[in-house]
Amino acid sequence: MNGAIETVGLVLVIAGCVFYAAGTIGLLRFPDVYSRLHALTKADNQGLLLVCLGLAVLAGSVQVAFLLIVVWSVGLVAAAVSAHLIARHARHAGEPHASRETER
Amino acid sequence: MTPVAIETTLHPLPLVVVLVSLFAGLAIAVLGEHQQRLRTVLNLAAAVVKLALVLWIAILVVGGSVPEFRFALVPGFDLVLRADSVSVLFASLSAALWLVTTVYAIAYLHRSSNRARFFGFFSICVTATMGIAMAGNLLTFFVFYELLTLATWPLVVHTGSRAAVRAGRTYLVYTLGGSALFLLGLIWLYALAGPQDFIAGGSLALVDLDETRALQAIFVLVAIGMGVKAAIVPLHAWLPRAMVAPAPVSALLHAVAVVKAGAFGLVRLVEDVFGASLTSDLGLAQALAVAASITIVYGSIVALLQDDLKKLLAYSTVSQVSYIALGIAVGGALATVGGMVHLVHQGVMKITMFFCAGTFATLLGVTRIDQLDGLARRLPWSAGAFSVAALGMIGLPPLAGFVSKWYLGAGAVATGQLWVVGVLVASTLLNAAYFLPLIARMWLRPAPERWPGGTTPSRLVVFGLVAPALFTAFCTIAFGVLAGSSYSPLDWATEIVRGYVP
Amino acid sequence: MTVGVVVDMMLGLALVALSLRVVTGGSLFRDIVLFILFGLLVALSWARLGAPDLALAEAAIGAGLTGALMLMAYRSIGADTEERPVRRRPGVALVVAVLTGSLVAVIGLAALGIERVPDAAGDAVLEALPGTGLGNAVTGVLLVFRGLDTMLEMAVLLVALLGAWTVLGDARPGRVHRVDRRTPLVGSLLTVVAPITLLVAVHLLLAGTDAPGGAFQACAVLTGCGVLMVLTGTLRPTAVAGFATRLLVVAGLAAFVLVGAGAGFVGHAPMTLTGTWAVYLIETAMMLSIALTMTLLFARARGLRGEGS
Amino acid sequence: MAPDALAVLVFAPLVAALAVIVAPPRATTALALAGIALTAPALWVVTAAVLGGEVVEVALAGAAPPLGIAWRADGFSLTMAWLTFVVVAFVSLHALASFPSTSDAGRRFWPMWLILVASVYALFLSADLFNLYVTLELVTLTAVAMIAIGGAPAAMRAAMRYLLLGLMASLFYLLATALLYGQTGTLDLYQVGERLGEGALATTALALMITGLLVKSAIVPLHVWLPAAHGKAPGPVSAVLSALVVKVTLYILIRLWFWAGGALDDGLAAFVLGLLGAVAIVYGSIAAIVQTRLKMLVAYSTVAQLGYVMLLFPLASTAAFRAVTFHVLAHGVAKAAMFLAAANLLAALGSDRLQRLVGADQRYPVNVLAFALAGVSIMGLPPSGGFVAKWMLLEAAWQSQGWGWVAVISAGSLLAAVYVFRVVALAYAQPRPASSVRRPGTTPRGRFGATSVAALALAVLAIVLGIASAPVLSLIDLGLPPGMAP
Amino acid sequence: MSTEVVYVLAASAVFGAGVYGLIVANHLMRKLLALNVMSSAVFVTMLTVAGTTPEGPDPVAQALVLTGIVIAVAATAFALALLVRLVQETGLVSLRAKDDDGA
Repeated sequence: MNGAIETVGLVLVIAGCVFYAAGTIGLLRFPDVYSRLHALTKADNQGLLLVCLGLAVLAGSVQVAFLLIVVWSVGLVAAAVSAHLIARHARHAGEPHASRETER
Repeated sequence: MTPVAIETTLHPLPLVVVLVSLFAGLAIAVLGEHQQRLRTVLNLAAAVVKLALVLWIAILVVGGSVPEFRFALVPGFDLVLRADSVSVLFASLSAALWLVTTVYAIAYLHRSSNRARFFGFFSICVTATMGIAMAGNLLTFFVFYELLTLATWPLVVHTGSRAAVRAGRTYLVYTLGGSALFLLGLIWLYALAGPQDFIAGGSLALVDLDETRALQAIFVLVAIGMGVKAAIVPLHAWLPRAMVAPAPVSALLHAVAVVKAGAFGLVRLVEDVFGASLTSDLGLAQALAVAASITIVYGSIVALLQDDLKKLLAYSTVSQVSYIALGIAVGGALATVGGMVHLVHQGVMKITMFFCAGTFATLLGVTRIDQLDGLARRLPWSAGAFSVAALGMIGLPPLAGFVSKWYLGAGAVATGQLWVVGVLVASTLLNAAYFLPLIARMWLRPAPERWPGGTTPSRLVVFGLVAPALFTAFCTIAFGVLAGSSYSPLDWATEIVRGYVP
Repeated sequence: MTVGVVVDMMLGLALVALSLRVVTGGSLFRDIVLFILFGLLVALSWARLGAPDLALAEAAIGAGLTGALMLMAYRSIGADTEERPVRRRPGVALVVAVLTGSLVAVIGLAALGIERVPDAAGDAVLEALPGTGLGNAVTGVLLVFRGLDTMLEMAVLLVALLGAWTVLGDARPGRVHRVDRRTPLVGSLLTVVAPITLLVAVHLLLAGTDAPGGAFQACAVLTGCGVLMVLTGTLRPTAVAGFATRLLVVAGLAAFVLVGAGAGFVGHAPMTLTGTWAVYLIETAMMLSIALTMTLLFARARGLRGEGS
Repeated sequence: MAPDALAVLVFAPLVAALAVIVAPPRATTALALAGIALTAPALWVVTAAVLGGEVVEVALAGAAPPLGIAWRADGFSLTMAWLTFVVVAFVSLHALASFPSTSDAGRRFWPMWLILVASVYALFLSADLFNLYVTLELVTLTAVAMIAIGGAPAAMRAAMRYLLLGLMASLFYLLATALLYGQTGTLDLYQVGERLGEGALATTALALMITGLLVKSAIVPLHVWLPAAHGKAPGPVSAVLSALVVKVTLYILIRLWFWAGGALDDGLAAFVLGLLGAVAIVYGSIAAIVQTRLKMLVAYSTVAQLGYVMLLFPLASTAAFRAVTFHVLAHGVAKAAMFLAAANLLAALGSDRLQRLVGADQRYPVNVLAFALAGVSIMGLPPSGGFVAKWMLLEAAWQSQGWGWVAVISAGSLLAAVYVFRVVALAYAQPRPASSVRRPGTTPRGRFGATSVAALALAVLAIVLGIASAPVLSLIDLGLPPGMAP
Repeated sequence: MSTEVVYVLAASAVFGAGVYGLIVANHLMRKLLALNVMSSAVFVTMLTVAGTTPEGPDPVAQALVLTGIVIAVAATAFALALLVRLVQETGLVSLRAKDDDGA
């Protein structure tokens, strides 16, 4: 039983790490601000969720699980607001869209 | 004879006599430039009070007591103010001449600027001199010696002209350099022998030291410190340059305070610290005698070459003050008496000449020797005073200078140092060679149509300029004629020397 | 070599690499951001070293607040003042740096090898802690055993603020580049976050007596809220330090002085905290003072004004 | 009674600072003066107790070291505390006029001034390595902020340089504190001394700490920040920087070396420190001589005078300790007077270029006199505090046969004479007619304004110290390092 | 190799880097960054060399570091304020330029 729960937890954490890695690669490789933000926020939020879930499973305590949910939701809010502001600022500053340029 | 520590009595008088002029000086500085009348009153009152206090001390000393005041300056090292007979000799000289010089200075500077500062430092200068006179050990001596440097510097640069500032710089280079060596010698001495008070016959004789080299080095260090102010060749160069200062300052420097303090210090060093016999045993007396002789001759020769009156007087001082050093260096009762008494005699004679030189410059604009022609017709009293002092310097009997030279010569003969007599003769001839022409010009040549310049101040001012010179010229005569009476400078010096030389 | 040590090594290498980059890099802006990252990694190191109190403080103050201040200052001096490259011949500096670095390494390592002194201050604290009624040893040291340090530390903060006010001169408060609050996200963020931070701050403050946390951590959270409100324009910097501002700024130090000096009057040694009330009084006052001071320093202002007024 | 008085020393100025911040400006003067004045009776009580043979000590919060921090007053710390009081009292008098409490500058000045006073007292009472760090930071930050008070770019640059070097030095100090704590498990300086033992480890840690302290004390060649910082600061700030702020680190250095520095007990380190001092004396004096601005000249003079303190380490005798402590005292008083006088002249003449001083004595005799009197002490000429210090130092050097030190001390005072008299000579010189025209922007103050009185009073005190040295020295004797007998 | 050893080594390297940066950097803000990096290194050293008690790292060292962090940020904040004003007044971000000699 214990072993099974642990396995589940570990799998979740590792999965989360994969999402993180994907997000980071996206951050490094994508051509413009907007798509980078896209990769970062979406993938990282997913990654954070999975890591939190995995840790909650591993911890086996309701209180810790609750706290981890709080961590995730705060992270979510922060990511959403900052991504929004960065994108907004970029648009006002006239940051170019890579895709449109390639289309031309 | 083994010197013995002196019985002293605790007494505030030595401190008070020092502080009188200090407070006067501070008060004058605080009063400011415009309180002229009050300043004059304060100046004269302080001078009179000081003279009275010195007389009081003299009476105590004659009565056989040695008033003393001491407190710890640095723990283990006392500041000692003590009035023994040597102190009284010097103190009474400077107290009396201060009064005279104050009168003269008030008249001389009646229209100058910065008088509050001048008279303030003038008083502090006398404070320092009094402290030097009353110093009961070498540390105390050093403290007041430095104070003297500090207080005279503003007087030297008083006019604020370029030349004055330059002269002030030269003065500082010499005096501060000398005092740095003095301080080292002092530290060394105390490290070797512990703190010591002055003792007639030499405080070092009380401790048994087998440190010939060290003692010689200490003596040289301290003597250089003294020698700077005493203007012993080759440490004399500041003195002629300091002639840019106002005449009363020159009078003070040459006759009362600075040069005299240096010479007095040599007396203390030889007689009260090392003792005549130790000084002589260490071979230092001979060295000092040679240095003094060279100075005497050199000063006279250079004086001969001057055409500026004050410069001539300055080099004459270089020469004359070394008589004092010569006297104590030759040793023996007679020569020492000669040296000691010259301390006073040179003072009154030289101050007379400076007073007169200042008067000549103020009233007639005469500063050079070739302008002196016929001056006696215009200013007979001043010219007379000047001539008396000059003749005294030459050593014409029965004037004061003769007494000094006589004792010096007799002392040299008594101790078998005949070459000293040669020095005295040479010096006398040279003195005559540069002073007699001045006298001849003043009295024998016709007066010029117009005098080079000068002002015509009020009669009171003229009186203030002339009277001091007449008084000191009178002293020149009196000290010579009355040398044999009791309480004359000679008598006093003889008393002192009884303590020094058995 | 355990997994933990491997993590430590990676962390250590990252710290070194980041620090090198921060001190020599070419783009100041990027290096400030990297410095914040550096601070976060230091916070992780604290956690690895078993010091959660420090991890919290480092993350919030060392990385967050310092970084925010740096970025703010960077904005004010303008990007056009980008530096010239570093000095051309850094040879001497390199030698000095390597020397000091290895010196620290040698002494540090040697110090690690030293047997722990039996009555080291740390052990004495653990022994004396029950007598204070506090459960958190760090809080015990800060408030009780070494209260003087903390009091003077409050004075340092106060001086930093007074100093900043001084160099500000008559200049108007720094123009804060405000975020537009009309966007839906920012507005709701404020309404949600502000109360939460307050709650968290109070929690940290109260928890600090027995568990990790305390006035410093609480104030950091509160400062974060203050910075947010300044950035969004909810609070506006003013050029005048009003009475309330001045009172609040000195409150922390004043509480300490009151209690510390007051102890002398009632027969205790100075700096003795005579009851739990004193602990709470001091901690609350400190939290408010530090938070306000930091927010003011961030805004380079003498005072703050609500948006409406 | 006496232990409580220790608390008054720190708390009185601190409370006054807080009150000044909160209260309206018109109350500032009264509050500030009260805060400073209250420390006098407290100092008196503590001094009486110490002279009675007590070591006044209080464990704060009842937690004695190593658990907590103790305040402790012996003759050494009390001597420094008295210096603090005297300098602060007179400089405050000056500041009342130069930083009126209702002006902008005054409102900024007074709270920091009071905090500085409190932290300096706290520093002298403390022997806890970390607490010393905190007080040092406090002192540095207040000092830097007060340098910048005027707002002149030059002052701000100086402040910035001072701040950067000061923070770096603090970090060196803190690092060493960390290492020492790791080794000894205590932060109390005396306990560190007992437990540290010898060995390369201890030596290196102490060397790090000393390096930091030397930077903050501006010992050549680590002095680069000082001249501009002291020279460009407002008058009262310069005065207190030179008189006190550089001395606090030297105080810590001496405490560390003689009370906890067993590990440093080899001649080489001491010799190196002494050598730095010698270089400082010569270099600082020469640099002062070639300055063209009055305040910079005075600042370089500080660089030189700090060198004398370093001679304590190679000489390491009772006589040297007394001499150096007395020197710190005498220099503090004299230098404060000098800076105040210089500041007054600057304010009156509109510039402190030396050439502008020509003829200054006729218009500002009190300030020139104050400068000259303070100069007497700086030169070490009698009768002055500086002379007593020089005398004792020379004696100590002579006893230990350190002829080199003797030469440096003597040369130092001669060089000092050069720069002091250079200034006074200019002030006494007669202006040439062309330059005697009064330039605009010069507003001569009254001869006896508060600013002049403060300068003159300190200068007179510097002289009086030379005559009344005995009581001071008996206090110093009650704070001799272990192993030194009076 | 223990955790402590790793952190002591890392901290010494970081300290060295900070010293280097402080000396060579021109930009005042980078000097401040270097100082902050140095102080972090000092804090890590402080905690690690202080050793551990049964209940975790030495509480006194923790308290000292906490105090140190706050002091560091206070000093940095003040330094930044000074820096900003200096740049406003002179337009220079370094101290290298020749000292102007204004009265």
